[in-house]
Amino acid sequence: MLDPSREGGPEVFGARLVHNAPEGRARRLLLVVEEDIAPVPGQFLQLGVGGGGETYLRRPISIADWDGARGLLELLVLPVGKGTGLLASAQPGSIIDCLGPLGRGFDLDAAGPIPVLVGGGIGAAPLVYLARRLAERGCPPLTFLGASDHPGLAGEKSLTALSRGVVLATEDGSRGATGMITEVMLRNPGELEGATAIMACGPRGMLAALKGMARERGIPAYGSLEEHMACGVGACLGCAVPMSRPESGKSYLRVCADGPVFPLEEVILA
Amino acid sequence: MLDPSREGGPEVFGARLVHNAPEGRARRLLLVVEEDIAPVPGQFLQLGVGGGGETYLRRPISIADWDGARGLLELLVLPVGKGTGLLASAQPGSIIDCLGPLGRGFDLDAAGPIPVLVGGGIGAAPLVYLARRLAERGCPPLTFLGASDHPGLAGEKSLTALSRGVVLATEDGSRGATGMITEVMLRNPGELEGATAIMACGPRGMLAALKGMARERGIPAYGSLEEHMACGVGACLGCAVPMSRPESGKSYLRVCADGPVFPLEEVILA
Amino acid sequence: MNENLSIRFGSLELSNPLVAVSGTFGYGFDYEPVIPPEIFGAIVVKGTSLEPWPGNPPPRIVETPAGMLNAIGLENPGVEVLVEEYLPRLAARDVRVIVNVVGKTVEEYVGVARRLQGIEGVDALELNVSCPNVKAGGMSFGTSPAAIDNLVGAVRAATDAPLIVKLTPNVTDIAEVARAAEEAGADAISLINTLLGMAIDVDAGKPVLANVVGGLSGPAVRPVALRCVYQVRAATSLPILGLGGVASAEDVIAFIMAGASAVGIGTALFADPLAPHRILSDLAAYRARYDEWPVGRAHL
Amino acid sequence: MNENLSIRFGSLELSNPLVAVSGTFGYGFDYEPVIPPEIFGAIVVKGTSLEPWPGNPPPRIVETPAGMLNAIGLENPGVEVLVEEYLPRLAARDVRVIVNVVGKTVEEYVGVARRLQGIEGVDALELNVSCPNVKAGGMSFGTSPAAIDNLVGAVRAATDAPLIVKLTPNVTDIAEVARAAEEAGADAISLINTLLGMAIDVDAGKPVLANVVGGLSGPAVRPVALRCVYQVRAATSLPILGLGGVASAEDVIAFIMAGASAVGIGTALFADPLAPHRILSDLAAYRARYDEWPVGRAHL
Ligand SMILES: Cc1cc2nc3c(=O)[nH]c(=O)nc-3n(C[C@H](O)[C@H](O)[C@H](O)COP(=O)(O)OP(=O)(O)OC[C@H]3O[C@@H](n4cnc5c(N)ncnc54)[C@H](O)[C@@H]3O)c2cc1C
Ligand SMILES: Cc1cc2nc3c(=O)[nH]c(=O)nc-3n(C[C@H](O)[C@H](O)[C@H](O)COP(=O)(O)OP(=O)(O)OC[C@H]3O[C@@H](n4cnc5c(N)ncnc54)[C@H](O)[C@@H]3O)c2cc1C
Ligand SMILES: Cc1cc2nc3c(=O)[nH]c(=O)nc-3n(C[C@H](O)[C@H](O)[C@H](O)COP(=O)(O)O)c2cc1C
Ligand SMILES: Cc1cc2nc3c(=O)[nH]c(=O)nc-3n(C[C@H](O)[C@H](O)[C@H](O)COP(=O)(O)O)c2cc1C
Ligand code: FES
Ligand code: FES
Repeated sequence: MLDPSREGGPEVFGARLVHNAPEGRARRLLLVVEEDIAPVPGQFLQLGVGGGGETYLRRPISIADWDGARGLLELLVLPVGKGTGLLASAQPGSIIDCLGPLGRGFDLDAAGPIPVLVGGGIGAAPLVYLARRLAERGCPPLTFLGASDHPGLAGEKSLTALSRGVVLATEDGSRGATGMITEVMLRNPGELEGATAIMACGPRGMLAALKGMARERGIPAYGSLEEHMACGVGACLGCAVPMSRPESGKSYLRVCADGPVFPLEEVILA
Repeated sequence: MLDPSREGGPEVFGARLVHNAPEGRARRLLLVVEEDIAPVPGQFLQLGVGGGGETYLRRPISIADWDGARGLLELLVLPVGKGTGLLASAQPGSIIDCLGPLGRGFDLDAAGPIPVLVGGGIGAAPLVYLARRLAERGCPPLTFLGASDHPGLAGEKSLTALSRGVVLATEDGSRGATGMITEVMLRNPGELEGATAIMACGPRGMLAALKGMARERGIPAYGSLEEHMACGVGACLGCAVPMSRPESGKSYLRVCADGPVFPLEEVILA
Repeated sequence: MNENLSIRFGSLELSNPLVAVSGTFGYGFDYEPVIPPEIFGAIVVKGTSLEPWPGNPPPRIVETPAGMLNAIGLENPGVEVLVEEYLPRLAARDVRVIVNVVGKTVEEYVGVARRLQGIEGVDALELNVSCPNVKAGGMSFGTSPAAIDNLVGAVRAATDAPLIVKLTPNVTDIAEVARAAEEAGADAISLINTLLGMAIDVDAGKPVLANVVGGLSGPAVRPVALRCVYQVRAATSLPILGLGGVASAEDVIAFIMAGASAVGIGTALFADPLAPHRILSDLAAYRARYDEWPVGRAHL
Repeated sequence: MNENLSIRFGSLELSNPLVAVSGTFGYGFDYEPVIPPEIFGAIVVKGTSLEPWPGNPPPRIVETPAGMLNAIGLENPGVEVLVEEYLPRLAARDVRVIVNVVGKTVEEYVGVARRLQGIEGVDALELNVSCPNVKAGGMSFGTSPAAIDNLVGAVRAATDAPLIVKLTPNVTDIAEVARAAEEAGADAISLINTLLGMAIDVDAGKPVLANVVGGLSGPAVRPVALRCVYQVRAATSLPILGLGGVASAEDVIAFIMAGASAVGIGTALFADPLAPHRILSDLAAYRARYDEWPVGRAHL
């Protein structure tokens, strides 16, 4: 199995914002990158958001899409606080301070011929690039996208273009089926027929439900986790997630360096 | 004697930057103010410079000029550090967060018919508005302006227009007479003939020399002082200057509220 | 003023939890008309000694990341001027007044408390125990439980006013000091005073402050202040005036949840004189979330 | 590497004064290629205990104004893994390595020191005395001069390596603790460790950190760190590794002027991984101003 992280390690680079448009409640940012960062789907960047003392640490943001030929980076950013607020309101022309690509992404080899992608809310971000790479390999995914409401859905358009099929759900029914995306999946078990792997990003509750579904079907499930981060590179041990099977005094994995994508069986999602 | 501070006290207001151009090493900023702030010459503003935690406190900046009819405020800002650097690079259109006008300015009634203004470097800033108000009263000043070199001179053009005469000096001789402005004044004692008051702003050493000159001639001398400030309104006692004649346990005056303009005889300038 | 923001701080009913802290709001009038003193639940006036204190030579302040250092040296005109000049002006206004009391000996603290005994408009005394204890060789009163016990006991006997003891965070065990204050008869605890710090002017090759060291305040110290409030809440049953780096309504709620029933604001006034207005309007929205102020909720 | 930046830190000659501090730079490799360990005068590896420690449950970190809180809980794989896995990799690199040592009893500290005795590539030990002293009921070793004396004496007897004692600022009198370390045989003092703080999630109504309290670091604490270095420099004659909030070459010079002969950087690496590069290039310009490093100049 290939190590799903980038060879050569991360770099620090400035990316020039060229486009900033709404995508539901989130913002879709397009940036021009001079360096050939060659990310793996699921990897992320640590962005310096300025703001001086009030946003001292960097913010982890997934690589939503990457066009290596044109050096175009896409991010989907949901403004939930000071840092993402600053990012979401950045003006085209400004330079975004990036560290990355970081972490271990999705293992494309483990996806199999019929991969199923599941995104919850802004969690859809890394799935766009993942779907693109899977499609390039001739295995376009079946994609399930959920959110609380229509403006909470992200990446719908790109994922529709890149997937063999897309199922949408919102909790308030304002778009697609009504309910949580995992409920909708359970209501239509036939949809998962033949699936070779589940690859997901979204709230912990969603990932926990998928872990159960995958276990029942005996297929592997991978999820991208979130945790507060300081370094983003594995040095500070700040982003711990408990291991399902602790070994010789080691009880935690690092979301930034051992993940953010984990086989869900290896982590406790409580 | 009128209290040379504004009736009604300071306000918090946003001023819209409309023009930012070099003036030697300094920047000349023009701002549009909606409020009728009606400042007294020598008063200053406490400007919030953003920059988050790295420039937490406001920065004291003199009101260089004020056009009440058009609501136009002029500032002369020398970028010496983080805060003035941010101000000096502010883009037209941005809103500057102002608290003011603050402090006790120059007492116009004490200027007499032949006031002499002396400015050292960026210290010329408050003299522009002072000269304007004196000229309006029919007593245009005789103005002495000094700096280390030509790019260090500020306000020369405005002061030339508003004064009955201007004497320039630079330490390196790149503009006007060669030497410190107070040396030039001492070399030409006739120039001060008939002067009714000295009103000055600049380095402490310059003010100390002027204090001596004024004492010899028996005329009053007023100087605007600088000190690190937190509140700018008199509440924190951070901006102390030692009194020449301490009284009953009181040894310091507050630059922000008792000044920034003081009769030089009242303060120790060491 | 929104009635719904009222809160009980020991024996005092405050119109809202926000308090202007000592040394940052003068005697209440300097920020007018931008900040009228009435908008606060209470104001604490500058540290007041028996005789006038001149304070330290300048520079007295320096900016630091998300905060500042001050070494004012407790400049104040003495209790007599406070009583003659400032308290009457404050008595004419609708605002609760707490007097911050300083001294270099127990006798000086007691002298100030005596002079203020029965004076109209003094709602409480706040003992600032961060002053150097000259009799004990300069360590501050606030660093030793025994010195606290001695000082608070003596002042307690000299006044009927509610007695708040303001603790310094520059100690190994703040809970122990708070317990000593409680046992000696304090009615409330206020914390934190500033953290001891310094800054160096690298061009001059010497400390920036004439006094060499100074007190750190502002948002930078907020995590330390919250921790102190949390620890003292767990160690005593006294009401707490929590402060240190407060700059938003969210911060006020955080201090309340840590255990404060009144919350001070100081350095943030310098950065943003409109902060109190913003905080009070934001607080109303928070208040509506709870049946009662969530004092100490973070301990559950 | 600029030869002119070299400095003597006790018995160690460092290629430059900048040191990556414990817990922020892993075992030296995580930031590659952005920060190769060689650029530092020395690196201090993560706190190492006799047996593996699991660390605390998440959340372990939270951002604060100009800084952060951490409650990692000293997660580490134990000294055996350090010796087998990390030290050999580091020995292959041209970098000075200091091992930060932790323990809950004196015996545990001694055990780590013994295991490292004579191991190639260990240039010094740094005793982290902020760990809870389980035998003394949980207060940290670093808060009592007697406990320091006892601990340092025991470790001193177990190792030939230069012994640095890293002090906590959460004490009433840091000079007293530093003197105790000096008398017990320490070769150098390192300070500061983090300030005890906390943050509250007001929406959840509970502390953000699973561990409730955490250690404050970053620029916010710099004034406190400088003050501690200044005080300890005046109180002992030991060389000092100064740290806490360092983010620029100017900060490095400030710590040197306060009395440090090596200067650590930690949290600022997270905010700006290029900080070490910038600092080292700016430092060269500062260095040219002086005949020798201006260690302690601010005391003149
Ligand atoms: C690997 C990874 C990838 C991510 N990808 C995306 C993405 O593509 N788009 C997107 O909009 N968001 C993404 N997030 C979440 C995003 O990092 C947080 O929403 C953001 O850090 C919040 O910062 P703030 O300043 O806006 O909020 P605040 O609440 O003000 O942040 C305060 C502190 O908490 C941290 N924090 C708060 N929420 C989170 C969180 N969910 N995860 C990690 N740290 C948090 C912040 O980083 C900061 O240190 C990702 C998170 C991780 C860990
Ligand atoms: C009443 C008054 C009027 C002034 N008018 C002008 C003016 O019209 N134009 C102009 O360019 N400058 C003026 N100054 C000086 C200006 O305030 C300082 O240059 C500025 O504060 C420096 O901030 P900084 O962030 O750029 O520098 P830094 O050195 O990074 O500032 C660090 C801290 O020191 C303080 N500080 C540094 N230098 C001074 C100083 N000279 N006076 C007061 N505080 C200082 C800053 O306010 C800040 O708190 C005036 C000062 C005073 C007191
Ligand atoms: C300029 C200044 C002066 C102060 N003077 C006093 C004082 O006289 N008495 C006192 O108890 N505390 C004094 N303090 C400490 C504050 O009351 C408060 O404890 C500290 O600043 C922390 O709160 P903050 O971060 O909100 O400012 C002073 C603080 C500052 C900044
Ligand atoms: C995430 C993190 C982990 C740390 N781990 C340790 C440790 O294992 N041992 C130790 O002595 N100090 C540890 N520290 C404290 C730092 O070494 C340093 O003393 C402190 O962070 C102040 O420096 P800074 O402001 O430059 O980060 C840690 C700090 C952080 C932020
Ligand atoms: S954020 Fe530092 S180890 Fe993950
Ligand atoms: S700056 Fe606060 S009193 Fe002058």
